[in-house]
Amino acid sequence: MNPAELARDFLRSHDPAGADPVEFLRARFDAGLAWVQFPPGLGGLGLPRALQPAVDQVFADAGAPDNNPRRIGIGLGMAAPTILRHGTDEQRKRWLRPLWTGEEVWCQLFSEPGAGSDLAGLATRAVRDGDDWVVSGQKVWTSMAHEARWAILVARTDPSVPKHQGITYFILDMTAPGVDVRPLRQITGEAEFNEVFLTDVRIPDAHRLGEVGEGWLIAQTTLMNERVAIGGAAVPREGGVIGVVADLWRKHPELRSPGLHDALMRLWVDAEAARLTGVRLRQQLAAGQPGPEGSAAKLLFARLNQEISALELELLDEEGLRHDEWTMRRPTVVDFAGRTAGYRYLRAKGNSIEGGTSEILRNIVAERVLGLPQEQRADKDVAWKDLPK
Amino acid sequence: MNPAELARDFLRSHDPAGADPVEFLRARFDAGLAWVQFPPGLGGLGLPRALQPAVDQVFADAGAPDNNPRRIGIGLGMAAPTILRHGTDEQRKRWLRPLWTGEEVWCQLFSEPGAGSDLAGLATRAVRDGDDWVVSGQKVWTSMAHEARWAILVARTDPSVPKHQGITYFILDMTAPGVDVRPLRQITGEAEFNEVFLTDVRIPDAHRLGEVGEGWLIAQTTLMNERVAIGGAAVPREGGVIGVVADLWRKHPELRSPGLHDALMRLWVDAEAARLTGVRLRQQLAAGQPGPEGSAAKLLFARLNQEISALELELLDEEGLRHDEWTMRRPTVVDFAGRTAGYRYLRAKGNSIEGGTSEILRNIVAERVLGLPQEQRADKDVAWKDLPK
Amino acid sequence: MTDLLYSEVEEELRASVRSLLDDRVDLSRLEGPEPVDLKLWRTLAADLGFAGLPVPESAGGAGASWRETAVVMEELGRSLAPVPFLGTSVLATAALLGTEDPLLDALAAGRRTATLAVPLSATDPRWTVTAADGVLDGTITSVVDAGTADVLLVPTAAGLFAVEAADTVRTPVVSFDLSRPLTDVTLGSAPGRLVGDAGPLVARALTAGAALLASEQLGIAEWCLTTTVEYVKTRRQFARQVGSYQAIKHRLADLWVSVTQARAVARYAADCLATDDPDLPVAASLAQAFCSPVAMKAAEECVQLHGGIGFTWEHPAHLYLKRARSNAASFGSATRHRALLAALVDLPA
Amino acid sequence: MTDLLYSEVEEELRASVRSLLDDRVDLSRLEGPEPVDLKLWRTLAADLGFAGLPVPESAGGAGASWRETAVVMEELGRSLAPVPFLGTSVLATAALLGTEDPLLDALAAGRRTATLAVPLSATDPRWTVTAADGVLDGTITSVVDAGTADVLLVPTAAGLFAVEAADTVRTPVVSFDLSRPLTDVTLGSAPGRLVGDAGPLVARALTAGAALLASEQLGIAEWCLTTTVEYVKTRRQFARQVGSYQAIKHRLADLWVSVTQARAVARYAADCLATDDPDLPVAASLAQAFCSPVAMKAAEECVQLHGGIGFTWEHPAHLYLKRARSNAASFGSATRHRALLAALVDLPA
Repeated sequence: MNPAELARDFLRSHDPAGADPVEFLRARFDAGLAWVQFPPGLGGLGLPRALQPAVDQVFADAGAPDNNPRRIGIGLGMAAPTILRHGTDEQRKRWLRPLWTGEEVWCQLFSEPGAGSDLAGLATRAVRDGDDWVVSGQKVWTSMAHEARWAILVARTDPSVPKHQGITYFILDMTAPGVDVRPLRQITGEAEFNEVFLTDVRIPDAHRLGEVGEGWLIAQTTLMNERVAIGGAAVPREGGVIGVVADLWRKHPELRSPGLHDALMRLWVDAEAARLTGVRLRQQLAAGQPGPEGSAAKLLFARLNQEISALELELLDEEGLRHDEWTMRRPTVVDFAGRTAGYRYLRAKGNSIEGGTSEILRNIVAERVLGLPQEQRADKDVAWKDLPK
Repeated sequence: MNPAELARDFLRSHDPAGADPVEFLRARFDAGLAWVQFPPGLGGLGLPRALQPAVDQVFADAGAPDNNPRRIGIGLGMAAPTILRHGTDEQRKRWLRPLWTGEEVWCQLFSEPGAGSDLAGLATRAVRDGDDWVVSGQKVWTSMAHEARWAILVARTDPSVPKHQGITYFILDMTAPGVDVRPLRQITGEAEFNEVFLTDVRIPDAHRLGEVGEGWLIAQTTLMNERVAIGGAAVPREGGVIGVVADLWRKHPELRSPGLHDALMRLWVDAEAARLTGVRLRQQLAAGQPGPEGSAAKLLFARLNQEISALELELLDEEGLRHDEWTMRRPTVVDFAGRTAGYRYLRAKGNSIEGGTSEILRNIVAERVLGLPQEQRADKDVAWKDLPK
Repeated sequence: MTDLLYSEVEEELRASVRSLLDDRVDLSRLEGPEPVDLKLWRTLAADLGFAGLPVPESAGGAGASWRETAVVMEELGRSLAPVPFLGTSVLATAALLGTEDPLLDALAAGRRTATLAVPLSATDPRWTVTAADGVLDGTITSVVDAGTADVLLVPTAAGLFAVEAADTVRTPVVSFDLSRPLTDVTLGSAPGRLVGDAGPLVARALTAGAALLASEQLGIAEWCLTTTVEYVKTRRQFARQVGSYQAIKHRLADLWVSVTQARAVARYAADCLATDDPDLPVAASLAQAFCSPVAMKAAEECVQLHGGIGFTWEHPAHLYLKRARSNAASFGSATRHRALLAALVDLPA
Repeated sequence: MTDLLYSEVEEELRASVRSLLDDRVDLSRLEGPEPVDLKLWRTLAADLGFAGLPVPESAGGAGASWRETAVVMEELGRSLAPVPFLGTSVLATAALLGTEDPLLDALAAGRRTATLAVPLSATDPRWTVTAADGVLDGTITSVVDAGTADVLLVPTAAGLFAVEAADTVRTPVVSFDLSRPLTDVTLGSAPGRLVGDAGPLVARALTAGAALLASEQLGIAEWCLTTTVEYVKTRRQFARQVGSYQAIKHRLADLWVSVTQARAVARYAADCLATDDPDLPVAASLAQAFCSPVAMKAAEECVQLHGGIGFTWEHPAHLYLKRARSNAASFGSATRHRALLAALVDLPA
């Protein structure tokens, strides 16, 4: 039986109307209809990833409760594939179900003030103490930290070896003593992100993911999934910001001009080309793991979001000189196509920074896809503690 | 008396009508009205460069013979300022007058197959033998070599020191035995450039410019003047290729479309901005020597020529699918705005390669103007002979 | 040929303005109750005498020219100083210059301030206010510097009127550019004093605005470029200065080339305005069409190349981005000015 | 959803075409007396049976689809093989498919060749030839593959006629793209055989041409990218591989991203053509609007990053540049296709 039929079967025994949403989602997870490409017992059926959209459609058509995927995007897109690939059976069992149902929100503690593009230069220290690790340091650019129950965290466990080798990957309980989350206000006026200060926070060794010193390798799984998640979402034609501008154009003939028309059509063409590229990428990935090709999708997504939202603001003429508000807010859901044109324009500036800057992604494409020589580096064979800071 | 008045004076005693052009030009040179910024006795009056255009205008208005500046551009733009700055009195006396009058055409023997952007990596050897130097090697990308009487040449005189230190600057007699000029056909089908093979060519030491080992430094004078010459010519509004496209647009309403119109106006704006930039640059340079700022003009010139000629071809629609001829020709005058649209499009591709690639010019701007760190290099402190080839 | 360089006098003027602004501009006030710094304005306008640079000494001004005004605009762009220079010293002054209106003297001396009551996005004179017997009714949206102005110059079909701002209802707007507050102005039978024929006076003011805003965009672009170059020289990633990476170097080199062009174009517009050159309409539209994209590009590169910190509210880059973007919609977008240019240089669509 | 990948059959087809072309294409013939390689064409068309890929086996074809034809176009772009595939296997075949015209069988078997007698730049059916009682008069300029064609399909208001090429006057044109000869065709009372209504048949052929030329542009872009990447890995300047400079790396990365997009777009157009998808007009215009700029960019980067050698006639880069540029004007420029798209997706000017 194909999984869409299984979903219809499931709905016959689980009436979505009036069901407790969490109970319903737990049951769906246990039926293997959460993410069919995951193994049985962990929300899936071990089937190709390509079969999932049909399942989601069945549930959506039935008006079933969903897990608010935007709110738990970091858990779904980054933590889950990493835990699946590198976690123990116990860790998978513990974390994947409440992650998927949305009962537990996740955040990501990777970037630091001194380690942005150069993530492997991170300075947050984790020192072994009995069955625990004691962690201290500062993380930035952390979305959802103020809502999160758990974090994926990379920290330095051995400063005496070259920087890529001394990093270990942990799962951090965000409610643990010593975790201090402070809002970090962005260009949009909102504090979507946070700074997270860690002061002698204790993490049980059982919450370590993978081996000590393997953190950099494991982080690659997270990052490649992040880039596909950011750039590769399945959208229909005119999905995303291009649809917003196209609608504005259709509804407001008074804003049109010939020069803007060609600019609009250029972006429409680019957006549709990027969309088809995403479709093709997902067809390629249907069976396998994301590789460096996901970087292309994220590069395109950032550039298009920026150019399209700039055109939208120009199109709005006088209205583009005004804004709704600059109050500092704490959003819990990020919607690149939401709110006002001014917000979209500003928020899009982050798309080429978050999840790997466009510069780093171009390096990745050049080196890993095209096989061009790596940048000359002075930091590869030196102990991290001896690097100039 | 200002030099324009001197020119009018000169014309009263030298009737341009019916005069022997060479005699007329020699007399003009001797009157200091060739290039007023040059010293008296060398064709000038030691006056600001900014006064020259008015002088040229007086002669043009009188229908006086000119020196066909396009044909002798390399002499005027590159050899002359270098000889003036680095030559002995005797050298200046010998070469500047026939250079300016056009009696002697000059070419430039700098680039080599293995030393393009990396000019200082050149391999042409010059070995001292009595009062002569014996030179062997291969030069490329040499325009006008088949017409030239003299060449400016850089050659390696000491392979045992780092590459920038072992180069010496010479004046080469193109009629000397061992000079073999072979046409090098370009993308346009023409052989505007040449390969020049030098086999045991003897150059008298008296034809060395500057000290032994100073060649790289002296070549900078040539190159900076070359870039100003390429990018910085004084043109009226719609001078150059933008004027060609604008005229085409005006004369052929049937070729117009709204999308092309905005593209045309963008390029018109860019071209006019570049033109004003050139005007401002010349106002800055009126007294001094060209610096790295000339690189900006050349960068702009290359990009604009390429974009504008591409637009012209697109505008021509079906006509742009056809060409006039691909016969190999040997032009003696290069006119970036001449011949057909297809020729202009193809010839413009060379503008970002000749006289320093756009990549090298960006490096120069970044390092010398903005003060950003130099590229990491493995070739600075190593003897040239020990470098990997 | 037009002089596109800065004279010694202009360089001295720049030095004194920059030294004042370096000392006194405090961008933290932008979210406070009084974003506009009227104390700084008094120093600049009255004490240093920069309110009426192009106004003849006979009319109470400094007897300089729009070229010097353009230099002040560059410095205001560079500092984002929240002062009403654009409204009073550019728009209102340009509208009144040559009218012999008594208000000009008060503006030039910095005793009073005014602005032109049109939407900041306007490219040509349009009327949304009616006048009957010197009594004005109607609304004008998105007026620059109206919040602190003493007098509003209100265009109507019956002429340009001077209206005491206190006689109008002024509603602050949340502007996209925090450092340049906008105001919606409603006139409910406010009394006005006729200044002259609105069409030519407003057109002149808008042309002056367009021509000089290019200098402000130049100042913004220069700040962004300089700040970014300094940052990439100090910031290290992978044990190397970020500014040592060639892709970054080439982008900054390209940006420097663009800024170099913007300087020539902005100078040309200022000079044409100062000399009332017949090429002024071309120069002003060229300036708007060219300098706005450069300023936006510079601000965008500034945010991007500062990485995470450039995306935060705590770094000033975002204020420059917002100013550059709003300027790009002020007195007409680049696209609109390209269309205007097409008509001026006989390249019809 | 449309399948945008290459099937195993398609990859096998590609391998056999590439192996043939790697062996046999000799671009030095382009300046010789017979630029078109009819011997190579016979191998490709008749021996390997690739002349009539989308033609049903019942009509003498291979019974494959336009998807496979698109793969051949990619390889022809990659090699610039001088064979009349575009004229006979795309344009003429698309015009005749479904007409049950007997010529189709001969074309599909590679026994004869034909082309559509329209200017290569055409985007919609227009008539410059008149027909009266089956006798045709008039001139058509810039016809692709007409120099070697046996039959010309000539559109007139009275219908599409098959005309023996030998009955016409064919004047070779110096084409900008040396590897794709064009011909001016004059019909002086040449006899024609009516094939069908010209409007829909020509429109179908031009749509097929536009949809499939995108695959040729993709092949060109891939060759240019691959060749350039290889070159910058071996060429050294300043004692470093040119490909180790970050500015070069980033440009090639951006180009790779564009080529990746072009592949998805070209595949989409080929699939829509193969399945007669209602989205075909959008897919074809999108393909032309997107893939041509990518191919031109790739060829331009190929010339530039090869430096001096890339600017010479002895390196093949210039041929790819000329083909990419001419393709960009074939069946409508990117600008024109953006305008067509605007109407198709309800975004009026």
